[in-house]
Amino acid sequence: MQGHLSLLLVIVPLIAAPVAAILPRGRWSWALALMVAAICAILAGVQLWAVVHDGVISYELGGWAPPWGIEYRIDAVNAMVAMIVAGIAAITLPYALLSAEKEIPEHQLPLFYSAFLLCFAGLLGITQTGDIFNLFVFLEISSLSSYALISLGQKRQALTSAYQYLIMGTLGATFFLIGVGLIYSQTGTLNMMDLALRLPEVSGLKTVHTGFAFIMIGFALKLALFPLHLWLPNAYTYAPTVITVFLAATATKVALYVILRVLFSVFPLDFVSATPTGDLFLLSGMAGVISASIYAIYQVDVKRLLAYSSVAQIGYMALGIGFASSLGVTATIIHLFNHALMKGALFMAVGAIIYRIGSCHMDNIQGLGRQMPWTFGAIVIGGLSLIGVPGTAGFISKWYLVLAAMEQQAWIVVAVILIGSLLAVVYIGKIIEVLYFRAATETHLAVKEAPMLLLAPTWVLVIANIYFGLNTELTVGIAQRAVQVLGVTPG
Amino acid sequence: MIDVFIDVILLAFLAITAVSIVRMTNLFAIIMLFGIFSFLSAAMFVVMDAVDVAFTEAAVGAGISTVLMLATIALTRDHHEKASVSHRPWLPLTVVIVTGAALVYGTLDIPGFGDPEAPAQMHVAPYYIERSVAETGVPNVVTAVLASYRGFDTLGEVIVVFTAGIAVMLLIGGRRRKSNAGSNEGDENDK
Amino acid sequence: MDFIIGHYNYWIAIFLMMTGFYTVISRGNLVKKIIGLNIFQVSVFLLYISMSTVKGGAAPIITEGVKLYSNPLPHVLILTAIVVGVATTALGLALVVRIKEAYGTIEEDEIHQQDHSL
Amino acid sequence: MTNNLILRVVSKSLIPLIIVFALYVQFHGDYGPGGGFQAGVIMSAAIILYALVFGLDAGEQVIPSTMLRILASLGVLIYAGVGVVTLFLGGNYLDYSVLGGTRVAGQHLGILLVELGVGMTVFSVMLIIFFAFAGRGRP
Repeated sequence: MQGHLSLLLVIVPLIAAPVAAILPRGRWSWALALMVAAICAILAGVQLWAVVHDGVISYELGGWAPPWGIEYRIDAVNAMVAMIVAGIAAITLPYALLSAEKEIPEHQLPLFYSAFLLCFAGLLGITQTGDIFNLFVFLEISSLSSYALISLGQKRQALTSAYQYLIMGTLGATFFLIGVGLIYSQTGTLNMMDLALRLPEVSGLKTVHTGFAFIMIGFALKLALFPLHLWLPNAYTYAPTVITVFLAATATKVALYVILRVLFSVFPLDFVSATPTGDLFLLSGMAGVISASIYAIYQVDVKRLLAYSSVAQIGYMALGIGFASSLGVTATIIHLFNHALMKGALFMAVGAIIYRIGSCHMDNIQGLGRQMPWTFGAIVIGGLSLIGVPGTAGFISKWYLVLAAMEQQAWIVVAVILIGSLLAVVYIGKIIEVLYFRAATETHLAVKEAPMLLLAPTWVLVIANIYFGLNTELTVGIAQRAVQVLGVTPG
Repeated sequence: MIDVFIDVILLAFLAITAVSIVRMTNLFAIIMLFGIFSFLSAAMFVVMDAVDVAFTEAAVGAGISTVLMLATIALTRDHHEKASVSHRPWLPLTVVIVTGAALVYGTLDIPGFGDPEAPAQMHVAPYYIERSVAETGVPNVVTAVLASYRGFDTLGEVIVVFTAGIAVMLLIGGRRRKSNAGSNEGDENDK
Repeated sequence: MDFIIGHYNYWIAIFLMMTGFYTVISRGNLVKKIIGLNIFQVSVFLLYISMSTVKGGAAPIITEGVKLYSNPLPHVLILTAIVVGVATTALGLALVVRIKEAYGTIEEDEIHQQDHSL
Repeated sequence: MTNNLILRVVSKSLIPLIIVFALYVQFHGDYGPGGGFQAGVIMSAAIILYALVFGLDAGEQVIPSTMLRILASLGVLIYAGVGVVTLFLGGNYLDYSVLGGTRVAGQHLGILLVELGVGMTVFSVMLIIFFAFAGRGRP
């Protein structure tokens, strides 16, 4: 029975997408999408509960036993990621109604929600599957739909950003495909559990090494890991607001999940530790945290600023992977969850400003904080969480990350984390300064607070930021559980 | 022996076509060459006993993709690639050489071409060949695997096609040019 | 010599992949980049199908009296990948058409110039 | 192009042949190369040929664009729906064995149906894409 639930999590949005495309009105498609997201959030919650209590769920698609058929295999790691994706979708969609109606022409809305559902289904399909080629197929579903969604942004740069992302994303996916092919040529299987069984015998072969490298590079591109992040700032800046919120909170998380899964569950531990993978992640993480944070400081468009900050945050997650210790990966998984909360809240709040004045350029938003106190409050709390102030979710991730670094006596990394946080103080401070301490232009004195339908979802995430900053039992518990099933440490 | 001969010749043609595509600047000619490239690879697939793949590649690569490319240059009216100023060849060349070297390194341990004892041929695949007729009643093993054993992948594939349809409709479909262009590019002028 | 014959297919496939890859990352014309991407992908298909070939094997359609077949699994994977490829191409080209309408050019340099002079 | 008599006559006689070939590929995929995907592409080629020779408007009259959109969705729904039916019949998702009296009969029926879904979606999406590209150039 639980298997069927895990399946429905992917199938429900997949079936709803073509229906949404042929509905005559945008609002009908929206209602359908909202309903689907709510159902999926419930299903994902039940699935997470079931996995934590009863252990791994395995489901044979088509009734064929793996490795001959495709298997859905859910443990604490992907159950948690699926929960993030479905939860964020369910929170984003109420927000989407007004925001999308403002930014997308009415006649395109049914297709827009159809593409949204496809992207959603694709991301869920990636997390649920236990078959590495099936993962590729769902990766492409989510990628293609996100290229289309990004291109719908209002400025013409949205088109070029979508094109750039399409090229980079397809190169990444093709690299992944090459890697899978090389691994297949030495193991004869595509099922991840089966690969984990068969790879130790062949792990000395050059083919396997190359295949591993290609899979990693492919997903590093999708993850926007420094220095392969070039597509991300443009895509996040010019996409319609709702899409930025959704992708920032989910797409990179799913890519990170795949990296964790391949690194720790599929390939044998001694194989990975014999390669320089850990060091590369550390280097890329450190460089990403510092340079992207500095870039963020110099941005004049708030959306773009937050996009660079996302690159920096991905750097923190890379650091945790780089340690390859239980504590490090725990920190990565906690941050994966918390970052979805904070970036979701921040992009939503910025979206509320865009909803009111049509821009989030620093010159245009001066003094708006006083006109829009609730939106401003959301930015402040989200920003504090991003910096990592105690009492917010961001603090928990940074705390575990610092612990992991100290355990390895990697003092440079500790310093990088602290510098990164200081830089975050600067760029968040810059937004707050412009929003609150500068005088509003006369045209902006009439700007009203954002509508309830935008504020409510934003504040759900803001409160989640505080809740998970105070009550760490849930996140840390699940993360530790996830690290166990990933098999980060031997035994 | 004749197999090897055809194989070598076809691959050589493929290489020549690919290099010409890189070097040429006339987009129309490039697209035609791409059609040829696609047909040659379809022929390669036939030589390597992948008839279904060859059929699809000929219909899709040489057919649909080429037609779409031609339609695009007809719409954009740009038939010539301009010489690039900002693109220096050295960085891309280095990236490509490193990537290619890594791949060649990876093939050093791969079993030789056509080796029936290769690991890829040993584990999952024989099951399909031995059991597909008994279990699905379909003699074309590719169809059996595609539609049944890995039927969920194929569902995903149909969704990918559907997604492309949605995406193209969103970008250039539905209304005529006037209403479409107005809603999107209009905002740019406000700035 | 056997080693070279046994790996000739792979190496040419890799060479083709790299010409495609090079076209994507070195050229500024948006249509040509898409063509490069297509060459890259088709060559990956060649790599997969080369892996599936069995010397003396027949196409995997079960027939009386035939014992040896080539491996059907990579064929299935590549069928899916071809479809994914054409979907990506269609989307990419649609984007190119829109970019031309918005910028009046499909050369990367000229697009950059226009965006920066704003 | 629309005034060329030879072209009109040749294509008029070719189009039915292409459609028959598409149907052959669709339903013979169990035994020879081919299947829903290839059939869909070939079938759409017949309509594309018609539109090229007799004009885009004539082509769009054969199958209006709303119809194409519905067909594309329907194809996906048929495929995914077969899976849902197998769920209700007590099997796993897309386990066609439960569809028929015997395991093989069920598999046969299931494969036939999903290939139909594939063909339908591929056919209509290819046309959607073609009409979108071709229609964009119209004044």
